[in-house]
Amino acid sequence: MKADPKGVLTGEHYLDGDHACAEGGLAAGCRFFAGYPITPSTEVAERIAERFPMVGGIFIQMEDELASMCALIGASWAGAKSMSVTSGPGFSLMMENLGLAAMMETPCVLVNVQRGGPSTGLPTLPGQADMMQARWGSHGDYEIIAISPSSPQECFDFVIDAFNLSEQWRVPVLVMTDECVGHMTEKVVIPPAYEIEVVPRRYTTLPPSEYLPYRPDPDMVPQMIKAGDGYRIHTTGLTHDERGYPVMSAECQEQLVRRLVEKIRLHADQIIRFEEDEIEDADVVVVSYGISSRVAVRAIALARKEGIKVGHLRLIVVWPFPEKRIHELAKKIKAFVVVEINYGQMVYEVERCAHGQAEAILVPHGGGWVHDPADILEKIKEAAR
Amino acid sequence: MKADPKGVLTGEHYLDGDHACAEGGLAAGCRFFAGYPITPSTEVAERIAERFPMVGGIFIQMEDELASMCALIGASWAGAKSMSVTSGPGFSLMMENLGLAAMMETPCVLVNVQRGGPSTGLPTLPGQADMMQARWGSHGDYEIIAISPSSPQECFDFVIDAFNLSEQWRVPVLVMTDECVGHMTEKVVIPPAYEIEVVPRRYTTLPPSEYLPYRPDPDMVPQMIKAGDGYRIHTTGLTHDERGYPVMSAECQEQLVRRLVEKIRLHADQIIRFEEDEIEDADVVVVSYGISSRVAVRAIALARKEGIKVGHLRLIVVWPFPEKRIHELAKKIKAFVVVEINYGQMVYEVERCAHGQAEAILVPHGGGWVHDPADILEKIKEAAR
Amino acid sequence: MSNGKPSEEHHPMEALLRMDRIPHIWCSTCGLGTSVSAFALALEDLQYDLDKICIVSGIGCTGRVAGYVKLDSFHATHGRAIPFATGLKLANPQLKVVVFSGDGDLIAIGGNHFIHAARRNMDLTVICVNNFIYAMTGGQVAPTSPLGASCSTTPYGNYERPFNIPHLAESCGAVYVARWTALHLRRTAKSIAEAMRKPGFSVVEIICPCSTLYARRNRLGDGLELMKFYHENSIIKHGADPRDVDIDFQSPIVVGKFVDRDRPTFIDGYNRAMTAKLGEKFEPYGVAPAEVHDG
Amino acid sequence: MSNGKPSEEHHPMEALLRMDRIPHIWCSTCGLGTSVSAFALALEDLQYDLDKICIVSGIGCTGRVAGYVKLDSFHATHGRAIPFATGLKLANPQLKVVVFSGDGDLIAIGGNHFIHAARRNMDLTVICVNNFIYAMTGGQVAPTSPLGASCSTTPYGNYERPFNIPHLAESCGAVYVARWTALHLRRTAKSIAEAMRKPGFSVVEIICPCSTLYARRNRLGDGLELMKFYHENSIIKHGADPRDVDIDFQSPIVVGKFVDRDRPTFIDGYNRAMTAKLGEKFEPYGVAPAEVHDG
Amino acid sequence: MAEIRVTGFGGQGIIRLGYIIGKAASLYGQQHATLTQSFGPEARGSACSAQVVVSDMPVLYPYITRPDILVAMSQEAYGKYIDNLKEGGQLLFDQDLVSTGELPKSVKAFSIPATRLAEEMGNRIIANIVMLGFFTAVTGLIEPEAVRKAIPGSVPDRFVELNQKAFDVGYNYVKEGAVVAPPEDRS
Amino acid sequence: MAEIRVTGFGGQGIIRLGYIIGKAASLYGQQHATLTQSFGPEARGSACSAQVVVSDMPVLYPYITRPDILVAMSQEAYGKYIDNLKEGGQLLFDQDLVSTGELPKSVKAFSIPATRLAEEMGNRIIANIVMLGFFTAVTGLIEPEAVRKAIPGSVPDRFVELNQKAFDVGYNYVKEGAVVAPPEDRS
Amino acid sequence: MKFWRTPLDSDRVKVPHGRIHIIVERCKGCAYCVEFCPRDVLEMSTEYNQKGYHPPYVKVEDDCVNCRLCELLCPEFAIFCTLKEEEEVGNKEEVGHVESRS
Amino acid sequence: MKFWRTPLDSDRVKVPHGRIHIIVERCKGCAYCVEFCPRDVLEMSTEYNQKGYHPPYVKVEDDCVNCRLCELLCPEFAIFCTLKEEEEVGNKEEVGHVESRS
Ligand SMILES: Cc1ncc(C[n+]2csc(CCOP(=O)(O)OP(=O)(O)O)c2C)c(N)n1
Ligand SMILES: Cc1ncc(C[n+]2csc(CCOP(=O)(O)OP(=O)(O)O)c2C)c(N)n1
Ligand code: SF4
Ligand code: SF4
Ligand code: SF4
Ligand code: SF4
Ligand code: SF4
Ligand code: SF4
Ligand SMILES: [Mg+2]
Ligand SMILES: [Mg+2]
Repeated sequence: MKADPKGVLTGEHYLDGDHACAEGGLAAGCRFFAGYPITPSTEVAERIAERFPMVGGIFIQMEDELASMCALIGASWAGAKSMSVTSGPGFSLMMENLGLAAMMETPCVLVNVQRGGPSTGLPTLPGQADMMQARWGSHGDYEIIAISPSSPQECFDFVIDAFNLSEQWRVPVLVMTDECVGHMTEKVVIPPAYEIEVVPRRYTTLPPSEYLPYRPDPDMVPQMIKAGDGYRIHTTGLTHDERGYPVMSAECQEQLVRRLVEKIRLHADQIIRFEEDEIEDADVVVVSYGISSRVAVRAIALARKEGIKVGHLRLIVVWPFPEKRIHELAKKIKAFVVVEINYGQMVYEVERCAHGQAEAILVPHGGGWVHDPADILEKIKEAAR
Repeated sequence: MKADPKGVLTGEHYLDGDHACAEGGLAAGCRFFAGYPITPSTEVAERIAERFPMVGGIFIQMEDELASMCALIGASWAGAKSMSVTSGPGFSLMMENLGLAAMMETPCVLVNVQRGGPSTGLPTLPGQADMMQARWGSHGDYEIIAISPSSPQECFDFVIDAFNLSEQWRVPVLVMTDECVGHMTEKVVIPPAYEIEVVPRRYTTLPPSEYLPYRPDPDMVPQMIKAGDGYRIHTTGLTHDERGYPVMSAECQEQLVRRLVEKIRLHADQIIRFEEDEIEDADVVVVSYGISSRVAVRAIALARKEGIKVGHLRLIVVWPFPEKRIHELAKKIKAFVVVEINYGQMVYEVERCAHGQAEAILVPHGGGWVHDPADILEKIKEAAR
Repeated sequence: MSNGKPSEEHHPMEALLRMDRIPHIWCSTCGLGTSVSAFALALEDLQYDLDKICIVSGIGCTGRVAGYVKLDSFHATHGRAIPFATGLKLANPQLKVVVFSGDGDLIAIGGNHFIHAARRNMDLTVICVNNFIYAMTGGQVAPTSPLGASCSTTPYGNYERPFNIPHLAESCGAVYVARWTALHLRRTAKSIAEAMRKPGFSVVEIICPCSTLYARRNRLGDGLELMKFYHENSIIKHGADPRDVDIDFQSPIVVGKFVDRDRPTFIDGYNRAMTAKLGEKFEPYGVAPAEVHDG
Repeated sequence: MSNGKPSEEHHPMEALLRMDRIPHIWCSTCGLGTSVSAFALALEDLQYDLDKICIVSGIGCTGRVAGYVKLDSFHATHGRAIPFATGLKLANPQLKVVVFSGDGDLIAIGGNHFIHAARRNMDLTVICVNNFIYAMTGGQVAPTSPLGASCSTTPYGNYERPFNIPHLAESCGAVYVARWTALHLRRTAKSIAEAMRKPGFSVVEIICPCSTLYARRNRLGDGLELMKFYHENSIIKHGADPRDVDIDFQSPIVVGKFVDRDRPTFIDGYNRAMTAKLGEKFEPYGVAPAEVHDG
Repeated sequence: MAEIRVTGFGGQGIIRLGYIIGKAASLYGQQHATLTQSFGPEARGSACSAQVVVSDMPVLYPYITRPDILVAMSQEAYGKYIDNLKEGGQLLFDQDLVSTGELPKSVKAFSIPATRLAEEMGNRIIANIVMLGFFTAVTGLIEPEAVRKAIPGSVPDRFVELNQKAFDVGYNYVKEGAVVAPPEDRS
Repeated sequence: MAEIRVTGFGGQGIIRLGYIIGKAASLYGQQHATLTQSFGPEARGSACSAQVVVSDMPVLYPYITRPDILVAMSQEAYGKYIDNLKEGGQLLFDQDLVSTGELPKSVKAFSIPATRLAEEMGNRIIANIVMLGFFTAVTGLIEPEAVRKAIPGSVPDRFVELNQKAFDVGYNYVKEGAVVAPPEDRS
Repeated sequence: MKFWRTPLDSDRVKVPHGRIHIIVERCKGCAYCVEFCPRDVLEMSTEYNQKGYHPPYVKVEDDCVNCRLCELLCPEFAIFCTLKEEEEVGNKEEVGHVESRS
Repeated sequence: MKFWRTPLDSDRVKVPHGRIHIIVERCKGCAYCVEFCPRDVLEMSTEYNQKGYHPPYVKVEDDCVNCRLCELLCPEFAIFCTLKEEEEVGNKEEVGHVESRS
């Protein structure tokens, strides 16, 4: 399906990442936005508030992030493509209801413009330390999808992708960007609506009498309805059967939660995206995402100049994690150098998936700024030795 | 230092895990409790509410879990040993302020009686799927300590340990139990107060003029004061220097957050505890914690009967994770079999630390009940092959 | 039914209930089932298209209502029924959205959403079953428990002054506020219908016996006795000042319709403001039949 | 100071401020510094032992107050100053605990804590600086922004009815409620002192110019003009019914002391209830000098 | 080692029954006893079950596989659990609430109108303690004195006396008639 | 490729200055331009800085190491960043707000009383656009027409005209006097 | 999709008579129906249903005026009333009558 | 630990005179002090301080009655007043007087 031209601001713009996220949402058909201000993500909400009245969307600034996340879910069930944006502290507050979205299999998109943490931390400065939280932040087992843009153009593009993944797999999709990208301004090209592919909601074609809200299609994802269409469905955060009814048993739990987990894990290959560069001859592979990938390229260029055979694996979809690819590479190379603005998050995944066949070396950074390429170079050299 | 006899209910009791947690808190000197009811953890709060008036403690049922977690931190800064209890959904709501506790280096204890998740899940039934959340649930980089009891007696003992670790390292300590243990009743022996070792708060001996609230001792932990003692300190969730003052820079972030992380990581050996059984000749090691360890023993006994050389590593302190020990074992054995009531959490750590030198096989369980020992046995056999 | 007899053979509630989930989980003599009947009666009165009515609950014994009612029904997280309902309503203003939940859910953990939705005059009808306790979790004190009430977390009696829900609702901006006991079944139904007809944030409080926990702990007899006690101990005062309708163990429970006033709803306010500012560029929201956002 | 001159050489606020953090981060013509001076004046009046006074802020421009005041001072998370303060107060009832924070912090995200602390009559003094906006994050609409106010998230004007903070406080149970503009400096100070003397939950609202965001967006001139405007546009009505003190762009701002009444505090209530029930077994809490819980 | 399952529905005091058995064994009976429980989301009325493992050795694995003793206080519970009873195991049930139909071979069944007896004593709530007395007498697993000691502290203080009486009613009910179908008659 | 740093304190419109430069280069000047920014927690008054990398190739690494051009609108910012200016780089500064003292060798310095000129135009808020005009004239990096085009949409609509004027004031200010100390005079 | 029954036409049926249907196994014996019936039509049975509750039975059906109060108050949706003229047979599987058991 | 000064003994000092201290570099030029001084003692300078603000200077110090209003209102804690009799010299490092600059 193609995008509704109403929301698509076709043309060339000079936008920061935050504003580009807003435009991505608009282009993807987002018409419901609930949020609560927080630096450095607020500009997304501000642009939405300005643009929505003209495209028939509805923006509401809620009383807090808990309410925002919950409103997204309600709106999605009423048929809207819904989105919110936040940063660290607000992200933490959304965790409970992120779990609800996962449990109810509600499509929605949440952008996290990461800043320095923990706690209030460095509100105006960058960090990439909510990556594991994105995966594990709510209680219980569930899976989400997370995608990490590294430029305003990608903010635009990936928010559309996020909506599409969200509709396709009926999971909340997280756009894990960072203050650097959010506040970096570059040219953003918005194509005409007819060039923007949009995944429609998986509305059921069954009549109410035959429809079961949680009976999965062969791809493990159930079909959806929207409130008001006469299906009279029930949905709950409790463990539920295919009817959506609570069933308090280990059996029902096994059926439901295993599916929630496996619909993503078993289709990881369809979901995962990454970019590789100069991998073929590499002894060392730098793994990075978001702003860090743009810093890493500088270090890689320096290292190549010094004759080190180093390649680059940039994560685009960060969750699910590209286990297989890391394992394959591990067999061929000496070491991974993981560049992220934290004291070790995705590096644990790299280490795990390398299975001891290649080292995983972190270039740590506490946040507040990006790496000095020289520090990355240092580790690349160490890794190549 | 020895426990204050006032709170110690010396004698033999027939208690469930929840009540034993409450008695552990009382014995450890907990005199402030803020909480919000949630199944299956509420009994801890109920017992505290009943017992506190007699021992000079103060109990408050807050309006939600956010408030509870925050009140703990305030109370701790006023000099009280403070504690709360919750389960999955409430745990998620506490994540933001768990980060504040970590950032302010506030000693406090939080018990999570795990139930089936995600979302509202299975309120009355067990799960062990908040384990990764315990480690990663708040935004930004930080470290906590988590400890996992598997019987009412351990609930009592480990809550005391939790308070002690919390005072020693000035971190929030999580007691990660589960509905099975929380609602299992057994004899609990409460020793006399003089036999209970209690770590006192690290109050500074420096005069206010010389005291800096975030200047670390050689063990990386700063000394504390309590409100009202004339030190006129400032503490904040923002990135702060040794004075406790906000400093918005990558340098300050590096100094502070690296220390928060390293005070635990570099002292992991002092903190980590586990129990091993029949490890010497083992080809396969079962890794487990909480209720699952008691289910695992049955499977291990069955396997040993069949002649399989299988040992048991029971995690007591689950975070920090015993990386080194797992790696050592990995070199000697064929495989780990990880028994946990989830679709894979601690198993990722086992896999990571095994460095490909031993397989890590999960025995998954969605929650709602414990494993069938036969399922574990099956995996042990598979692992031994 | 196998024998194809007319539906009069069945309990008339069967059309509104998910019969495959009945019997429900509520205790014997609990007033919740009765409160659901009052809601049904209101719907009977309203004659709205049931397909366009949504019901949202939070977590609690009352929170289970959404699970039994055969409307589009949503069982949100504890305390979050109102923001969930807000999302539903705003994304499709053609829906009638009813929140049916407990005092703890709506007023304790959900208190902030309650006051802000009232302030914004979000077009929702909130049916708050007040049983003076957190029942589902086993009888802990609630912010509605009367002074002195014995609860599992106030074993020596509650010492916190409770909220007066009508007063809280009114002072935050609700346009319609009524209170009844569960036994005032037809009056409750009438109030629910009025509330649902009224655009804006409306609140109907139902004082309801929790027989298993509240009644038993406080030696108030069984559910039947408590049901009767609430009813007999109540006096109807329509238009009473909500400030004066506190509830305690001693004095009578004032019931009636306390507030019925007009204020622009959130969407009204939005449409007015945007139209004034943007004129032609703006197409009023939610006025046309629901836009389908599936693009 | 190097030359050992008497302290009169220094700004007298230096004794109460963390001078190593001055200049503060607030904008030119922001009224926050002035509000801090009013607080200082109140402390001067009270003559309490400053070592026993704690100040807690949430996050926001106002939330930075705790960082500048040289008391035991706590900078909690956004919205959570009140529960943090509750912990401090309950764990050591000898402390005087003041919450100094912004309208967004206290009334938006922190609204639930505000109403519940008022209900419980937690012994805290809340100084709420109302600048009608979320300033720290760049000028988004707040639940206090007047109808029509231009904010970054209401670029076409605010369409949500704002809270009237004194009314909210009063209806939830606060025992002392006053409102002043920042320019009513001595009156503000007097109210703060009265509030701090009063056991229980007391609220002092300070209407304060945010020059950079609110004033500029709404073309209200610079901070000086806005400061004067608020002051000149205000009328003092002690004892005014809090229902009648809504704020909008048009009508005058009613200021004064609105509520001053007595109710048992949380700890009073607790002590009474426990003493009645447990008698000898119970030792009243917080009556003796603070117990030190370091066992 | 003995594995006991006590079942009925919420509100019958099933867990408390199990609790007193375990406490008696564990604190006053020189044995080890682990009580586990399972219950539904309902405050009352849903199937609920308490399991007690009583053993001379510390109990590691706390769950029961095939109980030696099944106490059934509702039809639903009976239906759900009877097949799981061990060969030669004992079944105790409330005869007004459970109709066994034809019993599996080898089950030693003992019945008592516990609820009715309790109602006769003025409060059906103590049916569980009537059953406790009956259990103590029938199984002989724990000394009656140990069980009696375990009652105070396990029920509200003001009901201790009533509960002691209920215990006696159940304990003394044991007579030939209680045994519905001793296996030897069946084989 | 040119690396530009614009600095001052919050409230001076530093970021907007950088934004218009980047936008002009990127949308109207056939170049690639990445703008990054850093600012403190203050709404106003704290040191703030905008960096623009202008290049013929897509900009991968978006940060600057040693800027070719430094625009300084406060003393603090000047002090912080001057040493980092590239050999032979250009310094543009507001002469009322920055006193350079003795300048490092090889710096090409150009000064303008931007704030005062803006105040003379009735609003100090447009000092940044005065500086923009000056920047355009002095550096010659971007066509003045491209820059002029970039102003609408970058400032509130009602101020576009005023800003265009401010641009002209800065652009036309360039005269011999602007060059404080051309390096050739110093070497 | 409407669930309500057509309203009674009270002009034609002067004194309506109701037939009471009790869904015995759904009843939890709360006695609301018995207590609040304005015509004292019902009484609690001494029998237990499978859940162990005493359900009501119809004492004198002739006195029932079909006011539906029992139906509306019953928290278990276990009792309802139909107009005698309109409907006389119940669904034997689901809808029992306690009196026929005792 | 108290921070306040001993209250003025207003009986003895009939017409108090104040000496104004302006901490120029701390000032953000809001003009509150100038605007609200009841005696019109102050005026804004045309100079900039290092932050680029125009601080006030003392026009006629003799008119100052030491009411402290400027001190209390100044949001920057950048101006204060001492009793002339008690204190005449300022701390030159931190406390400048704008008039001496102009
Ligand atoms: C975040 C969270 N905290 C706590 C709970 C546990 N919980 C479930 S229901 C409930 C209270 C319900 O009280 P109320 O809303 O009055 O409903 P009632 O059961 O009395 O009808 C609580 C605390 C939860 N599910 N989620
Ligand atoms: C959980 C969370 N959400 C959002 C924020 C971002 N935030 C910081 S301050 C603030 C608003 C402050 O408004 P107010 O309390 O009125 O203070 P002001 O700045 O106006 O003085 C917000 C939304 C945050 N820090 N934490
Ligand atoms: S516990 Fe109380 S509120 Fe819940 S179902 Fe039982 S009687 Fe009703
Ligand atoms: S943004 Fe507003 S509230 Fe914040 S410091 Fe500036 S003027 Fe004050
Ligand atoms: S319908 Fe009315 S009269 Fe008939 S049994 Fe029911 S309550 Fe009684
Ligand atoms: S009201 Fe319903 S549940 Fe209660 S006794 Fe009557 S039929 Fe049974
Ligand atoms: S002390 Fe009073 S009179 Fe003197 S300058 Fe200040 S405001 Fe004016
Ligand atoms: S009040 Fe203070 S900041 Fe304002 S002009 Fe006067 S001295 Fe400067
Ligand atoms: Mg309730
Ligand atoms: Mg504000």
